[in-house]
Amino acid sequence: METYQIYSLTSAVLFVIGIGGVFISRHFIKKIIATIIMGGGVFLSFVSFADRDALAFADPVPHALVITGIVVAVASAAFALALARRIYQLTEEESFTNDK
Amino acid sequence: MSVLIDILLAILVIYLALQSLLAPRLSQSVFLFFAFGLALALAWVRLGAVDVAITEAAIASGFLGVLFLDALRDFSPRSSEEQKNISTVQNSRSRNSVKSLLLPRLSLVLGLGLFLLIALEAVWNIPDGGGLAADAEKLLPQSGVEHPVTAVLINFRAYDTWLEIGVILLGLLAVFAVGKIQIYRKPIPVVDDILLRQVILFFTPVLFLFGAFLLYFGKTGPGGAFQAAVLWGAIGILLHLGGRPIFLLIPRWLGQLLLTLGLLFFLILGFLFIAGGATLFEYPPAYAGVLILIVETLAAISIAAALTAMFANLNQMKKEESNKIDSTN
Amino acid sequence: MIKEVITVILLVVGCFFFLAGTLGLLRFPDLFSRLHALTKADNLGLGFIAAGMAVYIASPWVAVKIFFIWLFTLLASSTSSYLIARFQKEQEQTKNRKE
Amino acid sequence: MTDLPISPYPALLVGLPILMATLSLFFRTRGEAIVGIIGSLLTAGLALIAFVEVTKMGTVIHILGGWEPPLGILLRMDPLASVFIGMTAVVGVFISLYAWRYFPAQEATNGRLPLFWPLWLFLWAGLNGLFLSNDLFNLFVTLEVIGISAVALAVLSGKSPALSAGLRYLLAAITGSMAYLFGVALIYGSTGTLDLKLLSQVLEPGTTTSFALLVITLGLMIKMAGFPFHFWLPPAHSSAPAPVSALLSALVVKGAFYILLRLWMEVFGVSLTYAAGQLIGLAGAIAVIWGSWQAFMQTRLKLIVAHSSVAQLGYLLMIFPLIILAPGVTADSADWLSPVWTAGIYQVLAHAFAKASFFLSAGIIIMALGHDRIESLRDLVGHMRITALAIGLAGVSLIGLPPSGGFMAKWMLLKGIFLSGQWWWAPVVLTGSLLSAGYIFMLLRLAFAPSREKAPFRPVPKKLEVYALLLALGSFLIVLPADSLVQFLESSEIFGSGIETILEGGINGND
Amino acid sequence: METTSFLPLLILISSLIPGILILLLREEQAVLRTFLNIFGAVAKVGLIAWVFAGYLRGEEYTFVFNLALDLTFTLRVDQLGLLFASLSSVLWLVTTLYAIGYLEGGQHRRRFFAFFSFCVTASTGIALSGNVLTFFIFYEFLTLSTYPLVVHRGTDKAVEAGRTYLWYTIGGGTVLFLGVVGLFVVAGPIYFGQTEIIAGLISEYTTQLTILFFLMLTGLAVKAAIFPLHGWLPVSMVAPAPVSALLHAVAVVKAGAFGIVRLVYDVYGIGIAEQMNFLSVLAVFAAFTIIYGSVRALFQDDFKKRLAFSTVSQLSYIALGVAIPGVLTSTGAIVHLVHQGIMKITMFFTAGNIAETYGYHKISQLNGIGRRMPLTMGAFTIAAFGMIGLPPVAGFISKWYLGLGAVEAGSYWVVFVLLVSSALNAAYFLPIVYRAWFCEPEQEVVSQLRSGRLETQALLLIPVVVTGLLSLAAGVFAATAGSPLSIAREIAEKLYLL
Repeated sequence: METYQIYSLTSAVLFVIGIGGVFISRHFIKKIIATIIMGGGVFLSFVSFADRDALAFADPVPHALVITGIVVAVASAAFALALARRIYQLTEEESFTNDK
Repeated sequence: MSVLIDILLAILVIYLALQSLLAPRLSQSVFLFFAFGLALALAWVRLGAVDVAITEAAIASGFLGVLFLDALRDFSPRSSEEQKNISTVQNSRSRNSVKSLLLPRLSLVLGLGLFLLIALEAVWNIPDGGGLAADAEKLLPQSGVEHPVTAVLINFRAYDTWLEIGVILLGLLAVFAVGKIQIYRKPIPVVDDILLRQVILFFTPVLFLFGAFLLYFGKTGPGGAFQAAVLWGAIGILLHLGGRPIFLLIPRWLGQLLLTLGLLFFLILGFLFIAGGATLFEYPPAYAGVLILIVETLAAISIAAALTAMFANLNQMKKEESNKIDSTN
Repeated sequence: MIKEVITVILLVVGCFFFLAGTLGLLRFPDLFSRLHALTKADNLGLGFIAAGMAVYIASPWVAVKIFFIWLFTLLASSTSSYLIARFQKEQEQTKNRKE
Repeated sequence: MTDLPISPYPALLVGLPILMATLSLFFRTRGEAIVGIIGSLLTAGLALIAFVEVTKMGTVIHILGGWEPPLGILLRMDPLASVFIGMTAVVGVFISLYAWRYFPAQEATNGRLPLFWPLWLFLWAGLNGLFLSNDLFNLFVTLEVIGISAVALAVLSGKSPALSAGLRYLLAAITGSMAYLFGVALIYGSTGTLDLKLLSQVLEPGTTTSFALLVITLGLMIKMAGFPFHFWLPPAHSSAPAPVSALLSALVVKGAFYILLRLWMEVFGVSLTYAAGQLIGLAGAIAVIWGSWQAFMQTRLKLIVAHSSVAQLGYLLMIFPLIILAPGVTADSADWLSPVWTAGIYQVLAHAFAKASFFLSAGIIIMALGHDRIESLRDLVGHMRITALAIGLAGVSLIGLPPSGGFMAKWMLLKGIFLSGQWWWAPVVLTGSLLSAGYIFMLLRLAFAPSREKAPFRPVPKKLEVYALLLALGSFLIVLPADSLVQFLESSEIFGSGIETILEGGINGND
Repeated sequence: METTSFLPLLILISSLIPGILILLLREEQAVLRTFLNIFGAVAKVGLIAWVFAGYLRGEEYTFVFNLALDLTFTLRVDQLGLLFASLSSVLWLVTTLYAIGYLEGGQHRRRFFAFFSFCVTASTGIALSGNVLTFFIFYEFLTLSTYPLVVHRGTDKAVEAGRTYLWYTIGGGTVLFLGVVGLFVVAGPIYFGQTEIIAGLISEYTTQLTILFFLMLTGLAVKAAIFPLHGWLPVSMVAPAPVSALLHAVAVVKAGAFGIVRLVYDVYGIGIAEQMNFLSVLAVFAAFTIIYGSVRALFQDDFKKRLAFSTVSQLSYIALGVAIPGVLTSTGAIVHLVHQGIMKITMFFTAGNIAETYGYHKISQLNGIGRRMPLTMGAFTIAAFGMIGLPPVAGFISKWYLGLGAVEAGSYWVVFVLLVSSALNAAYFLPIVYRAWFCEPEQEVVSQLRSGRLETQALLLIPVVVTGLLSLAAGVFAATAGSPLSIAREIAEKLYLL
C-alpha cells in the first residue's frame, strides 16, 4: 500500500463523514464543522492523487487548487458561523426547528 | 515503517473527524476539530504539500478554530442532543417524533455506507492521469517565480486566485450583511491587563516579520500571500482582543482601502494588461517577478484585513445577557 | 551514534513530561491545578523535545529557529493560561457576589 | 481551440462588476447605490456589446494570463454562454432599476440595507464568470462566489426567518460545492486536466468517472434545488427582499443548471446511460408535480412563487432524459433534439423573465399591504392595475399559455417528448400546466374579487410597477426573435447535440 | 403562401392597438376611448370588406412569421375564415355601440373595452389563422381575454363564474394542446386545407390520429359547449349583457364551433373523418346536446339563463351539420354559424335592454313588455321565430338545409331530432313572445332610461334593431349572391369537389 492510497481512501471516508454530518448533526456549529471535514476530504483527495508519481517535481496545480479551495471554504464557513450566531442571538435556536 | 505512520495518522484523522461530530458537548467538538485540523496538516506534510499544510494549519484550523472558540462563548454549553433529550422528557409528543425520525436516520446511514463503498471503490481504482507537473516545470522559468505552487497561484491560474481574494472580501461583506454593519462600528471594552498588552505588543512585530518572511520566501519555497496573510491577520485579531480594534482606530477610508487594495490592484493591473494588448493577468515577462511580489503583498494585506474584520465582527456578535456566558467549569 | 542516543534520551524525557502534564490535566480536581500541570509540564516537555531535535539536526541556524519556536510557545501558553485563570477567577467572584 | 478569435470582453464581463462592487464599498448608502446602479448599467451594456460581438464573430475566447490550457484558464464565450449572459444582463438591469427605487422606498420599514449593491455586483460577476468558464475548478470558484453572495443577499433583511433560511441555503450550497469539487478531484486525478474541451477528448468511462459524474450531478442538483434537494429553496427565496428573491429565482439557480448541462453534454458523454437520464428526468417530473401542488396549497404570495420555482426547475431537469438517446439511436437520426434544446433555452428564458417579474410584483404588493397573505389581494385589479397585469402576464407565461415564452418551451418540450417516443413524460407536463393554472388563477380570482375594505392598498411608486410589467412583457417578447435565436444557438457546438449511449457500461444509478 | 401580405395582420392590429391604447388611457378619457373603439371597429369592418373584395377577385393574402424551427405563425384568408371574420367584425361593431350605451357610467370601463378589443382580436385571429398552431394561439388568447370580461362585475358570483369558466376552458385548452402538439409530431405543421397530409398518413398512424382527433375534438367541444362540457356557459351569463352577447354569439362558442368545422373539413378532411367513423360519435353527442339544451331551457325562468341553454342547444346544430356528411348539411352547418350569431345576439341585446330599462330579469316579469318596448321586442320576436325555424327568418334556412341534407344522407333520425328540437324551441320561446305582446302588465313602471320618444337609450336600441333586421334579411335575401347562404354553399361545394 502506497502512501497516496492510504490518504486517498482516508479522503473518501472524510468526505462521507462530512456529508453524513451535514445531514445528521443538529447543532449549527456541528453542521459547519461537518462541511469543513467534507472539504478536508476533498482537498486530501486532490493532493493524494497528485502524489502518485514520486517525481522530484510534484504536480503544483493541485496544491494551488487546494490552497484556493481551503480559503474559499473558510470564507463560507465564517459566513455560516456568523449566520448561526446571529440566529442564536435573535431566537436562541441552536438547530433548525423542523428537522431537515 | 512509514506506511505504518501514515496508517496511524489516517486513522487519527478519521477518528478526530468522527469524534468532533459525535462529541456530546459543543466545546469538545470544537477542540477535537482543532486537533483534526492539525492532524490533517500533518497529513499534508506527509504528502509533500507543505504549502497546503501551512494554509490548513493557519486558516482552516487556526483562524476558523478561533472563530469557533469565540462562538462557544455564545452557545449554551450543552449540545443540542442533550437539550433534545430534556425536551423529550418534558414532552411526550415530541418523543414520538424522535422515534419516527429513527427510520429515516437509519436509511440515511445505510445509504451513506453504500455511498462510502462506491467512493472507496472509485478512489481505489482511479486511473493515473499524470497531472500537469511537466507543463508547470516547463513554463516555470517564464513565470517570474521559482516556487511552482506560487507560480500556479499567482501566475498560471491567477484568475482563480483573484476570484478567491474576491471571495474573502465577499465573505466579509456577507458577515457584515448578517450582523447589520452597525455592530461592527460599536466600540469594545478595553482590556486593562498589563501582561496581555505587553505580550501582544511583543508578538505584533514578531508576527509581522514572520509573515513578511513567508511572503518573500513564497517566491522560492513554501509560503506566500495566504500564509502571510493569516499571520498578519493574527496581529489584527490579537490587537482586537487586546482592546485595540484597528478598524476603529484608523479612519474609515483607510480601512476600506486596506480591505480592497489587493483585489483592486490585481484587477486594475489586469485591466492595464488588457489595455496594453495582452490578456487579463498576463504579466510582461520582464517585470513578472516584481509585479507578482507587489500583488502578493497587497493581497496579503487585504486578506489579513478581511480576516481581522471578520473576526472583529463575529466577536462582537455575542449574546448580551450575562447568564448566557459559558463557564469552563 | 552518541548524537542519536542523546536525541532519544531528550525526546523520551520530553514525552514523559507531556504524559505527566496530560495526566495532570485529566486527574487534577480544579481548573487552577489543571492549568498548573499543563503549562509547567508541557512547556518543559516541549523544551526537551526541541532540544532533542536541535541536537539531531545539528545545524546552528535550525537550532536558533527551534529555540525561538520554544520561546514563542512558552510565551503564548503561559499568557493564555494566565488569562484562563483570570477569567475563571472573575467568574467565581461574580458568582459569589450574586449569591 | 486557441485558433478562435480572442476578445477582451469575457475578462471585462467578470472584472467590471467586481471593480464597481469594490468601488461602491468606499461610499456610504446613497453613494454606494449610485455606484451600484452605474455598475449594473455598465455591466449590462458591456454584456450586450459582447453579445453582439459573438453574433458577429462566433465563439470568442480569452486566454487568461496568456497561459493556454491545460495549465492556464480559458474563458470561452460561445452562443450558449452569450445567451445566458444576455439574459442575466436584461433581467439584471430591470431588477437593478427596481432595487434603485425599492430600497429607498422601503427604508422606513426595513431599515437601510447598505450591502445590496456590492453583493449584487459580485453575484453578477460570479454568474458571468460561471457562464464563461471553461475550467472545472474555476467553475467551483464561481459557484462559491455566486453561493456566498446569493445567501448574503437573501439574509439582507436580518430577520430571523430569513437568517434561518439563509443558513439552510448556505449549508446546502457548501455541501453542493464540496460534492462537486470531490468529483473535480477525481476527474483531475484520473485525467490530469481541468479544461472542459480537453477533458471531453481524454475522459474515459470507468468506475471513477461514473462516480465523479454522480457526485458532480448530486452537488449541482443540490445547488439548483433539484427534486430531493429542493428543501432549502422555498424558505430562502420567500424570505429575501423582493429584488433579491427575483435575482435568486431568475438567475442564480440557472447557474447550476448551466454547468450541469455543459458537463453532461460536453464532458461526461462517455459515461452517461439512458437510465441516468431517465432518473434525473424522474426527479424533474416529481419536482414539477410536487412543486406545483405545494404552490397551490400555499397562502402566502411569495411562498407560492417560490414553490412554483421548484416546479419550473423540474421542467429543466426533464430536458435531460430527452437528450440522452436510447441505445441504438444516433444523434443524426434524432430529430427531436433541436426542439428539446429550444425547450430548454426557452424554459430558462421564460422562467427568468416571468419569475423575476412575479417576485418584483410580490414586493410591490408587500409594500402596499405590509404582508403577502393572498386573501388580501382582493380587488388588486381595481387598485393596482399595472401590478395585476404584470402578475397575470407572468402567470400566463408560467402556465405556458400562448403566445408566451413559456408556451414555446412547453410546446417544444411536448414535441420532443412525442418525437422521442418517451411519451410517459407528457402527462407530467400537462398536469404541471394545469396545477400552475390552478394557483395562478386562484391569484387572479382574488385579484378580481370585490374588496372588503375601503382602501386596502397603500400607494407605491409607479415606476416599480412598470419595471415588473416590462419584465412580464419580456417573457412574451422573447418569442418574437425565436427563429434567429435558435439559429444563433445552433452555431454553438453543444446546442442540438445528443448523447449517444451504448447498452453496457456507465453508471446505472444516480440517486 | 408565396406572397406575404400584411393585410391579415392589419385586420388583427385594427382591434389590438385600440385595445392597448385604451388600457393606457385614464378612466375619465371616455370620449377618446369611445373614438378609439369605434374607429377600430369600423376600420376592421372596412379592412375585412376590402380583403373580401380582393379575395373574390382571386387575390391571396398570407402573412407568415417563422417563430422557431418549424413553428410558423400564419395568417391566411380563405372563404370560411372570411365568413367568420366578417360575422365577428360586424357584430363587434354593433356590440361596441351597444356596450358603450350599456356601460355608461359604469366602473372599470377602460379594462372592459380593452379586453373587449382583445377578445375580438382573438376571434378574428381564429378566423384568419392559416394553420393549427396559429389557431391554437388565438384560441387560448381568447380564453384569457374573455376572463376579465366574465368577472367584470367583480361580485363574488361573477368571480365564481369566472373560475368555472377558466377551469373548463383551460382544461379544454390543455387537452387541445396535447392534441395539437401530437398532430404536429405525427403530421408536421399542417396548414388548413391540406387534408391530403392526413389522408396519406392515416393508414400508417391510425391509432395515433384517432386519439389525436378525439383529443382535439374534446378540447374544442368545451368552447362549443357540447354536452357534457357545456357547464361553463349557463354559469357565465352573470357577465354584463354585451359580454354575454359576445360569449354566446360572436367569439367564444363560435370559436369552438368554428374549430370543429376546421378540424373536420380542413385538417382531417371530410372523407377521412367519415371513413374512420369519427363523425357518428360527434353526431350522437351533438344530437343529444340539442335536445338536452332545449329541455333545460324550457325550465328556466331567468331570461338570460334560458337564452344560455338555448345557445347550448343551437350550437350543436353546427356540430350536427358537420357530423352528417353531405353538401347540404355542410352548407347548413356553416350558414348556421352566421345565423345563430346574428339571432342570438339580438336576443341577448333584448335581455340586456329589458334589464337595463326596467330591471326585469325573469321571464315571468315580462308581461306586456312588448307594448312598452315595441322595437326591442319586435326584434326579439323575429329572432325567436328564426330560432324556432319559421320562414322567412334566417334560422329557417339553416334548419332547412340541415334537414334536407339529413334526408339526402339517409339519416332520418336527424330529421326527427330537428323536429323535436324545433318544437321545444317553440315551447320555450313562444311563451316569451306571447307574454310580451298579449299579457297585461301587472303594474306600470316608468323607466328613467326612457328618454323622449325612444323606448330606451338610442345606443341600446339601434344595435338590437339592426341585428333583428339582419337576421330577417339573412333569411329573406338568402338566395342572392353574397348572402351568408351563398357563401356557405360555395364553401361546401368546394369541400366536396375535392
